Amino acid sequence: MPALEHILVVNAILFAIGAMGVLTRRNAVLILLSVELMLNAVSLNMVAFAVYGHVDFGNITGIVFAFFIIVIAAAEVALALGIVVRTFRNRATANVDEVNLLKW
Amino acid sequence: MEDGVTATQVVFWILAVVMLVSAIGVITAGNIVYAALFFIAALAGVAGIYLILTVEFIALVQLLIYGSAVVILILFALMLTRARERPQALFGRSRPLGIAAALGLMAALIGGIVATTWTTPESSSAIQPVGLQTIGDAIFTIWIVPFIIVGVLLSIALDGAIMLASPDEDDN
Amino acid sequence: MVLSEFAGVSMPDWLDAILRIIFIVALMTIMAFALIYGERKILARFQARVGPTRTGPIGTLQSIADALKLITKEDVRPITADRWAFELAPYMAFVPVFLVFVPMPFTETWFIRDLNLGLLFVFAVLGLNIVGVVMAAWGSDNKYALLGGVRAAAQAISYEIPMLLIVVAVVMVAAGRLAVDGDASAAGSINSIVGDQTTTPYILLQPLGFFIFIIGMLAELHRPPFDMPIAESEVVGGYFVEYSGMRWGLFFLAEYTALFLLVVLASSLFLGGWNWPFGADVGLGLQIVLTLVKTTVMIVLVIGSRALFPRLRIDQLMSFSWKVLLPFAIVQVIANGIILSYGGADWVVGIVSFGLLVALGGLVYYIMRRKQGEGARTVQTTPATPRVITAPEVTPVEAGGD
Amino acid sequence: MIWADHAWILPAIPAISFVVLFLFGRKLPRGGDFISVGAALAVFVLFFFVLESHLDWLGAGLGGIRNVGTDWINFDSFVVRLGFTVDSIAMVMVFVVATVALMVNIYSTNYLRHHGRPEPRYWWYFAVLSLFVAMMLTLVLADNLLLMFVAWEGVGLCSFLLIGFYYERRSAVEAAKKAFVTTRLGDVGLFIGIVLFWRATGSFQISDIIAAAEAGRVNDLPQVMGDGYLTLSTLMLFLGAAGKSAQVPFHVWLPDAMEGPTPVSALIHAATMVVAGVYLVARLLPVFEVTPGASNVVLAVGLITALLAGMMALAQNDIKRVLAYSTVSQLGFMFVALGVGAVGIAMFHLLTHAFFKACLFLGSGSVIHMTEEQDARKLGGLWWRMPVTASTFIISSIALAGIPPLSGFFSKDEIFVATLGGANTAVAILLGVAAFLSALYMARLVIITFFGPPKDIAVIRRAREADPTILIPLVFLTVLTFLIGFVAFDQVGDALGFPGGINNYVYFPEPHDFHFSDSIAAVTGTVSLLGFLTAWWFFWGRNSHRAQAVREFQPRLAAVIENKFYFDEAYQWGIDRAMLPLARIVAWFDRMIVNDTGINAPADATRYAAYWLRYHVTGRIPDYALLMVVGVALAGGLAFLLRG
Repeated sequence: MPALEHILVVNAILFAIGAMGVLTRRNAVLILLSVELMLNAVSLNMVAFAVYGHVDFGNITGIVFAFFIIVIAAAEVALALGIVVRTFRNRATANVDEVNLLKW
Repeated sequence: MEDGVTATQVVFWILAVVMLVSAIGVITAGNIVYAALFFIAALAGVAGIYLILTVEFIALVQLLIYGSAVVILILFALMLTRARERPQALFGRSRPLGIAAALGLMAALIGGIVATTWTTPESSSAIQPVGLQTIGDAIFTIWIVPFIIVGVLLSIALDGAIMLASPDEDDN
Repeated sequence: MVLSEFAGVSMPDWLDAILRIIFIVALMTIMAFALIYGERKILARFQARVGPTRTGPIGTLQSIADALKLITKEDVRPITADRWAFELAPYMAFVPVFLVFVPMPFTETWFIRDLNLGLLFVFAVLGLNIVGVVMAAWGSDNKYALLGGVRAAAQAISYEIPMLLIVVAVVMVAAGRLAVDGDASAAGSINSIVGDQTTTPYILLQPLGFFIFIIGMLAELHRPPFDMPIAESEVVGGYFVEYSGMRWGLFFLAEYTALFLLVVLASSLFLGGWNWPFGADVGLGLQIVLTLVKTTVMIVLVIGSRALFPRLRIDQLMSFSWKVLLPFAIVQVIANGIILSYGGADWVVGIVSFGLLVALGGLVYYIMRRKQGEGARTVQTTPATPRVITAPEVTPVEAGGD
Repeated sequence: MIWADHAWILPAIPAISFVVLFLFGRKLPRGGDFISVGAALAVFVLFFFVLESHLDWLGAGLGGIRNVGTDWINFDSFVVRLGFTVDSIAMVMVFVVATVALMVNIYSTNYLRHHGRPEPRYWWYFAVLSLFVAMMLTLVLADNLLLMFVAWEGVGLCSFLLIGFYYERRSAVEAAKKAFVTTRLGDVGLFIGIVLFWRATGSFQISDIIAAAEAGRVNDLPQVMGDGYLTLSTLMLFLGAAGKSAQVPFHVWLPDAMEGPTPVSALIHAATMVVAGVYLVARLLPVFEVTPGASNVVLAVGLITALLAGMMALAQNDIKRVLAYSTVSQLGFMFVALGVGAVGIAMFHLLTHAFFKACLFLGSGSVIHMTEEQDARKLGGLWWRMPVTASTFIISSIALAGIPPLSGFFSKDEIFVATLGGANTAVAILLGVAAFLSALYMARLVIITFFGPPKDIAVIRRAREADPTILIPLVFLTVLTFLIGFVAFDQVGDALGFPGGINNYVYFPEPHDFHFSDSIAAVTGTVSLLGFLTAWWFFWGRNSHRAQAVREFQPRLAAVIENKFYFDEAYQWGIDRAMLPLARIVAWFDRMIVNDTGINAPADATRYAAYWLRYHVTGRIPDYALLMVVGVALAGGLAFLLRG
């Protein structure tokens, strides 16, 4: 088994990569993908904690949470893509920086 | 197994590298479909790490839901928004800032992880695989209410997605 | 343990695994060739032809000839196609199908690995197959290919859900029965499920499940009457329209491999797999024969369906999945849950499932009757002017659509 | 059901009536006046149940004071009770309030109509009347000063609303404002007094404060000023009492308050609200008695008020204003009684005064209602046009003047007895002058209003006897005026259930027996008769040239009296020369320093900052996400650095 720190560091990098994607991309679908990367990093973290903590604490909550995260991610993707499609239909773009009505 | 590098660790690092490289591919690919394909690779890497962590269930759920359903949805969305026909810059204006911020985040996270003393089992062989039955028991006893709520949430979200994506009365 | 059982040799685990993989892949290839040959022959018989006869004795080498032709054929890639997606797609479609063979039990001990979550593994990995299809569809830069790919993806998602639910129902039954022996958690393993069917094949307990599984299987495999994604008269071959040579061959191989795979799965889940029906104990050698016999019978049925049924429309297919199969699958799961949690006997499960199957049949019959009625009325109200050129479009099927 | 344990019902009934009228009065038939009248009737009837159970306790020796109620606010160290005290003083007050309120309610149903058509805001009048009754009953029943203060302000509010009832008239608006502001001056003192007492004793309960004062604990606090603290607190309370009861120098609002409808004057500005000050001092008299000098202040203020108001009443020509100054003067009598420590006598005079003064006001209202004229100089010769009104008015005037055997005689006589018992002959003689003055101005008012030749033919033509709804309260109150004086006698008290007469009933703090002394009674009766005769000599018929001669004999003094000792002018001067310049400085400070610099400057700074900062709000989600990540990274880095 790899050490917990290693897994956590890998997850942190994955999370930061996801964040980077969210910040640098402008296409809504790509941003969604990056968000999914971040979610994956988080649930991987939870699973790692749960697995490593299982012996000492008998607690597998993290695994259940990872399960929930995956399920909710499915719902979120469905909704987000619905929004993207709708936005595209209304504004003929899927770029989030062209959707700028949220300002003064 | 006590010291040195075990086969599991080697596999882990291979998977981690694959995963991270794919993730970088997701955020740098010049083509949206490539990004989606890289995303699948990254997901496969994550699933592999789940396997290494002995939670096959989560790994398979990950593949089942992300690998097929989510990716298919994303590809659908790409096709519906005609990503290919309208080539355009995929990066926003604030790209350097975003990279810097994300790197700062990464530094903060890694610094925190490295600086923390983690309480882990003495030897890695002490880690027990978490059985499917354990997970099932947890989900259907302790977490039954969240489980039901998640189910309802999923139905509602899918209905909402259908409502969102379905054409208006006057669209045609 | 394949070889160790046959040869009495002990060997390290990894070598054992590799040998098993080689064995299965070899079996797969042979089965695929056999299937292609068999299909051509059987279809020919349905259509009052004789099929291939020239290559080899009664045309048995026809598949090998085809393979040779495909390998030697030029690998053409359209100039506008996306290179990576186009070239990787066949592998992406093919590899998952092969991976799925890992937990498939051909005999009591003859499998690559008996996974505890075998059924979940099958569906999780098989689902990846569709990614290859979509890659091919998109990468080809061809409208027909894209249409076919979208159809394939929609169809795959739609039919995976009722199938998965039915598998859940089967696992519930298996878990209930295995719990008597003390290990309900083994119900996710395909081999355990097969092992539980020594006396009672699950088709008796879950006839509705078998029906839905077969329907879903046909849809997953793009077999008639659910072959819209690859229908030549509609989308000119679908997502692999631009492929030629061995890449096309890989798609082809993947299709037939998947057919074999799902048939094995169906026979394992519902027909008792390697068991001799109703409890007779047979040796390992006979077990593989039993498996092959059962799969062959089902393959013949699947191929026959291609000759027997007309193709559905894509919207009919979707409606059928979401509005008929899915509700019935959910009802099946709930019914199983209720019966099993109150300790209902096996025959109760079987009768309830059979009742649901009858209800499903009745519903389908009712819907078809109604559609026909509507169509008939539409035809009657059509003005019988000979000059109306559009008259052929107002066929009963068209008018009764949706 | 022990009614006295449920005394909260008494204020609750008119309160409900108010809510109903306030919400639906406009839509109800007759403006919902029957609800107000019904509520007053219910209070009047229920009062006797409460009184009966109170007397039962007294007879059974269970003590005269019963506190009932619940905690209203409870912060452990700060407890306010929603509590009611049922004791003899409260019973006397409730009797006054219930009776007069009922009479005034009945009377108002006619008075607030012109030729059968209700005036505008008829429903609103009755709504506020109900609210007033509820507040007044709460005031008299409250067992703690804070609840009492709430009700105190409540009745002040009702007084304000009703004085300004005819707000189309500028004078009414001014009068309402004047009454409100003037009494507010006293109320500030009252509130300070309440807070001071709370600070010293930690309680708002009247019984606690009395007990603490008597035990000297008010002086025990190290940080307080000893006797000075107690004196200050007590005088602050008295300030409130003087403001409410229109004592000099706060008396100026009461005559102006006559701008309100006359029944309101009868109820609020004669019988009930203005005696709240007397009631407050009576309630807390033990505190005043242990406070050095406080009683003397009360005595002095009462005496000065009685004399000055009596003189002012002499020179007024408006019927209601005469009565108003008379009220002020009589309240001065009550304070004199309190000043010598005779609670029972003060309450007795309060009781008798309430009825005859209400009767006088309602009688004057009858005259005003029918003749539409309230200047006494234009009236005259009304007695044969309005016999019932005239006779009730005359009888009440005789009672006020203190001629036996009417009620005013008994109560006033007792005040003299108590004053002499307080061993201060000079005070008694000055009070005798005041009593002489009251007989004089009442006789003058009666003579020029009801007798003599008619001075205005249009007025006399309009004058007719009023409707029964006006006359019934008049007659009822006249009967009470006849009878109520006899409750001072032991035998009457025994028969009614409170042995020893009213002075014994109001035994708080210790019993005062009725010292009916023939000689003193003869003197006081003679003084009153003398007043009447003097009035006859100056004002009857053609004798009025004598009054004119007096006026011309000392024109300066006459002018001073006619101008009410220039109180209003002095106040106006003070306001113009002192208050307004000060107010201008404060206003400037408020506007420039507090408002512009303290409040607007930060707001402007924020606005200008926002004007420039808004450009970072691009509306583009990626920018927000970027800021979010930067924030998280910074927070994480900071946390990492801080933990070392």
